[in-house]
Amino acid sequence: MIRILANRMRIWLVAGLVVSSVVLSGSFINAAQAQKGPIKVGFSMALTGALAGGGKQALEAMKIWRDDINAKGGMLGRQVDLVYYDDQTNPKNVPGIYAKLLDVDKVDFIVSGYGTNLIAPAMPVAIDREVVFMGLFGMNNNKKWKYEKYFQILPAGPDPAVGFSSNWFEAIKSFKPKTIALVAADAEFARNLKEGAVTNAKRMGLEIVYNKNYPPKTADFTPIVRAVNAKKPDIFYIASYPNGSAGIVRALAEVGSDAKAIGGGMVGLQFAGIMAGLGPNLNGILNYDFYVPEPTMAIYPGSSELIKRYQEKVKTEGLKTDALGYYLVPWAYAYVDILGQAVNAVGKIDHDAIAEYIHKTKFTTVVGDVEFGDNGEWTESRTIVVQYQGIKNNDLGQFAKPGTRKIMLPEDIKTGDVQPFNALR
Amino acid sequence: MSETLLEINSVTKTFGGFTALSNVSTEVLSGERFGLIGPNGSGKTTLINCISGLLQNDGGKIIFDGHQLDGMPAYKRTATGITRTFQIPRPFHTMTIMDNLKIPVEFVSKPGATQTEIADEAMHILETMGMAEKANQETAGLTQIELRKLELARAIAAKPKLLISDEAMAGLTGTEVDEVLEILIKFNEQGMTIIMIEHIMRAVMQFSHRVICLDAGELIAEGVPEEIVKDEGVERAYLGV
Amino acid sequence: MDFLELLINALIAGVLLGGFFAALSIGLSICFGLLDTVNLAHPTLIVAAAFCTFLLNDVFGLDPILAGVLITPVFFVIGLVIYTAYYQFFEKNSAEALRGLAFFFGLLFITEVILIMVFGVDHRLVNAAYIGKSMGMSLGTIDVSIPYRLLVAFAVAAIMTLGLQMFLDRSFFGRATRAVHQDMMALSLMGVDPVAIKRIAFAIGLGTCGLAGALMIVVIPIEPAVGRLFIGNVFAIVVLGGLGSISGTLIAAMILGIAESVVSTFFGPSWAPAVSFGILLGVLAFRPTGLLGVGDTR
Amino acid sequence: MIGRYKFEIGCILVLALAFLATQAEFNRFYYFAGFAILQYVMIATAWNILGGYGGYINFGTAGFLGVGSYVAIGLIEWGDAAIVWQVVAAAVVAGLLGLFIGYFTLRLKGVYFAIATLALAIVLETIVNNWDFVGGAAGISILPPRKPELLGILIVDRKGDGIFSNSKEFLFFLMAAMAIFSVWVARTVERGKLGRGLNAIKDNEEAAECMGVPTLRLKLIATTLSGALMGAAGGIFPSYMTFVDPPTAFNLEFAVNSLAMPMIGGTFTWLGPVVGAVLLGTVQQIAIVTISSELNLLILGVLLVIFVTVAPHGIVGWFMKKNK
Repeated sequence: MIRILANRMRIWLVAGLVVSSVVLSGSFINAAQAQKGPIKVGFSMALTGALAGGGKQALEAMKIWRDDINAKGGMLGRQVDLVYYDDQTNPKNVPGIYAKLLDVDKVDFIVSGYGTNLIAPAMPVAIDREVVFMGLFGMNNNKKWKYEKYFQILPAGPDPAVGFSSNWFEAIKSFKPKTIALVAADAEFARNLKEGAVTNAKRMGLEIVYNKNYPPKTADFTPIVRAVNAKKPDIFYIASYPNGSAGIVRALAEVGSDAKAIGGGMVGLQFAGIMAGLGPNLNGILNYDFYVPEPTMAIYPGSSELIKRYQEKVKTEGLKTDALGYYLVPWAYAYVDILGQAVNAVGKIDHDAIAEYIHKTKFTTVVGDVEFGDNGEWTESRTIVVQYQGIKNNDLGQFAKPGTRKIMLPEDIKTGDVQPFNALR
Repeated sequence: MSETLLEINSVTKTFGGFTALSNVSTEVLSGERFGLIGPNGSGKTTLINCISGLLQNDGGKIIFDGHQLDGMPAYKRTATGITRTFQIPRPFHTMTIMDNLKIPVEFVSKPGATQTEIADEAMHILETMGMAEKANQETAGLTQIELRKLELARAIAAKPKLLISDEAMAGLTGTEVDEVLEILIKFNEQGMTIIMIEHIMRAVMQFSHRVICLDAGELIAEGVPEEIVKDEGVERAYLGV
Repeated sequence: MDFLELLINALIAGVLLGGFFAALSIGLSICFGLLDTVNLAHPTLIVAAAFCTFLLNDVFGLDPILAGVLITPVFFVIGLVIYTAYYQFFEKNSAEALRGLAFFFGLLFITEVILIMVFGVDHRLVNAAYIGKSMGMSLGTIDVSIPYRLLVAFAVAAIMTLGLQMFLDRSFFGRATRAVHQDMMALSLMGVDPVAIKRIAFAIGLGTCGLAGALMIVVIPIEPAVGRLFIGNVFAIVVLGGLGSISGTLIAAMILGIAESVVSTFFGPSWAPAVSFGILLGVLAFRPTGLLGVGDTR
Repeated sequence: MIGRYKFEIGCILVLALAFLATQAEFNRFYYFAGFAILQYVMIATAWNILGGYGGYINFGTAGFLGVGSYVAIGLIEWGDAAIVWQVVAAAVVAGLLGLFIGYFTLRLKGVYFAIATLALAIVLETIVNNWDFVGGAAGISILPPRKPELLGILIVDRKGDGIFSNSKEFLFFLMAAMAIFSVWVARTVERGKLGRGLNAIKDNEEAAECMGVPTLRLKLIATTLSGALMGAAGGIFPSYMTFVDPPTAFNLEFAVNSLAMPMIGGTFTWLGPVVGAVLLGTVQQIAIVTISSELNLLILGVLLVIFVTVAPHGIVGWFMKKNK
């Protein structure tokens, strides 16, 4: 009895499969007739999940770029269209998305989503098709592949893990430190940062007195801060994700610390919601950044206008993304802008020629002048070291003005001198 | 009658600080109809759990048909020839009645038989229980008496030497009780030894060759039904005086 | 002396963290432990309450704990609705708990999406006088510092737990709830409607999400998906404590809190989950019903 | 004779169809999407052997998959083992893990077992997080071999000298073969003594034990088998992803889907998980590239709620009722 029914079911199942695949392919037919329409730039982006905060911000910046380039006549005289899918911050979805972009949507160019572990699964697809691949905030994604058409916008220099924190270690030299404690989140970006920091610390001859990782669901950070304090380090380097960054800053406020410099690779302290939430607790933290509203940032041409337009856009369109947009907006704009500039300069869709052009050209962008080395990373590190100071309350407005995040390094845009952590508390 | 089939030798079982069985010893003879009575919580179900292997006794020995049972898992005891029913029927509720019976046939009484042989055997038992026409019915819609009969049929399907019937008649009407008694007596006459736990005194007394009574984990009386009814200890245990 | 100071501080921090964990788990201890509803969405509903707290704090400047008290009735009502639906579709037809599991997974996703659409994906924090400060004490030569935010969380959690424990032990309703857990038949013979009892008990369990959410945003920054991180923890705590035992839940929460804090202090935080869940596995291997569990291993 | 092996012949036909599909050079997207769906067919089927037939809810699917993935990564890092060996080793290790957890938790029933498996997955993830040889929390990139060979036969070659012209097509075929194999295993279990014994355990373990079913042994076989198949599905994963970090390999999504798919399809027959995985997997794959927002998650949530409320015995059960 059951067997007969199962047989019937099987027929039904096969029929269902056929129907669904027909529907599936039918929905893609219109996508196949591309070629002469607009130029399509395709990418996956984290619009939900853990990295969605950054992903949504990046997407808005890219939309601004699209409007800009279209206003100027587009790419190769054709209008530019963005084709993107939500990868849900799950690397598993990425290979399929890029295959869809390239094979079904027939996009002309692909750029990466936000974050190292979402770039990594797209690399082999790009390499397989031999297309130019622009990366957004990837940490050393090209290390194993050595793919010559990969270019990455995170300004951490030719050896990213080390270059990311080299300026920070430069900034702490004035304290003449001898010992260092390091803590990192158990996640790829943070762990890479910490490894780079260990290299820099060793170069400076610092003694490592504490070196541990914490899991993402840590709820209370006071035990960690106490354990670090017990080792009495001069320097406390932290490579953390947003939850941990906020948790550690609070624990520092509660337990205190005698380390002279604290911070380094704390992701999330640049986000509007977290800055406003932590307020004065941030004072004294010495952290990395990429863009802050200090007057010297004028060497990034057009960046402050871009930020203003983004902030307007968030307000008028009622977007639920980061209200300030300092962290990602200029960089997400720049990585597609460089692609646009290169394509227009080469004058045709020829990935070999475009890659060659990007390699040999110095681009002027909203993040200043950019040059790429052989591995597709910046030829120099331009990570900014900032120190939080003079924060009085939890008002978001103060972070949009100069003064709360003074630039310590690089020298050419410096707006303040680094002070011991406790001097600013 | 004949030789000892089941020997229970100073069996003890404790749960934490509570002693459920203390030093219970008795014997069940081959082919006997053996009654087990006692008030609620006296340790009846614990004792048969220890015999059937769902619980392991802490002290003492249980010997069945030459096998020492202590430490043996329940399914192996079933293979040596003990099966039981449950006080609250536990049918395999996602299966048909037929499939319920096939389990003990396949796993115990006819291991290695073909599906057809197994089905035939199960059907045969259903027929003797008068349930053949319900073979392909799910267990969900069964009445109380049908559930009880299924419980018995499934135990009998394992072809046991010893069947332990745990309150197979609770909640049944007078005629239904007689129906179940008839079935049990029929299988006993075919050589099956039966231990019956029952609250319905009429049924135990009518059925048993010999009866034991437990109270608070101790064996307080043993004998033929007529003696047991008159026993003072039993009376006290039941009336609580 | 350093070691002793670290140890004492770690133990105190662990107890306080345990209080926070208890607040997250106590509602589940009722819904899951007493009523057998595998409410996987519990932590996510706590996050929803945390976002409500954020809103009340941000817009009206309400103290988070006060906000938590105010939204508790809302979650009580949500609990009534959820249980009514759950009963209608599952319990009434005595469906297996497995199907309920899928139902609550669905509920988890739906709640998360609503949060994303209403509040966005950014991290949120609240401010109150007791956040970011700590109470310093000296015990002889040992300095102890206790963060107020954890102290508040601990105090509220302790009140919640004791209150619920007393309510379940002393009131007729509480005893009826325990009876529902053990024997539905007996209860209906007494003329009490077991479904009504269960509905209200479930709603009480879910009502605790209100306060727990307030505590959550006091203790950690929140975002819509943060609830998923705590699914393992809260279920581990309820099971470790023994299903149906409120005090067991509290003890288990303390054990996990202390384990996490001590391991973080002395061995490095990245091993904390392995230790916490290792404890759970170990306890289950030797005591299949948890620490204070009674009777059957369902 | 043919009638008796109808199912096996069907399997071979489907496999041949999968092979033809790799030679037809469709849009490569379909191989990616197909791979993801087939992987879920395998995972759901493996889960159902223990969960559907035996009634033991494994909440730690991610643990078994993750172990499979990391065994494969370990082999790649250690000595560039061929993919087939990666899969076999992953299956063996995950199978042993299944045996271990089965033995370790043999006294646990229902929710206790589910929570124990969840705890196991978390412990395993923590260990991998702290184990730098396989990349630790930082994750690891895998470079697939340019021209993989097996027993001297060139498998993948871009110029067309191998059997497949692209490694994704090869992986798709391998995944199809594994998925079909696991469905065959599940069906064999279901129709054999093992399946009937497991069913009895699901309905009432004590009664089953008293009816002569060796419950412990059957449970151990089921946990081992189920774990091994999940491990194999994990073993192929690193080659498909080329980048694996612990959150990906131990993703909660696996636990959700492995439970939801059989339930939506129907847990009592091998067809249920297949139907559930194909349906839910396809919906998810389409949703990713069409709706592409938080509404994705909403659809999954709503689908779950609707299916478990409207079709309590799954789609297969629903259809069988209609036909009665």
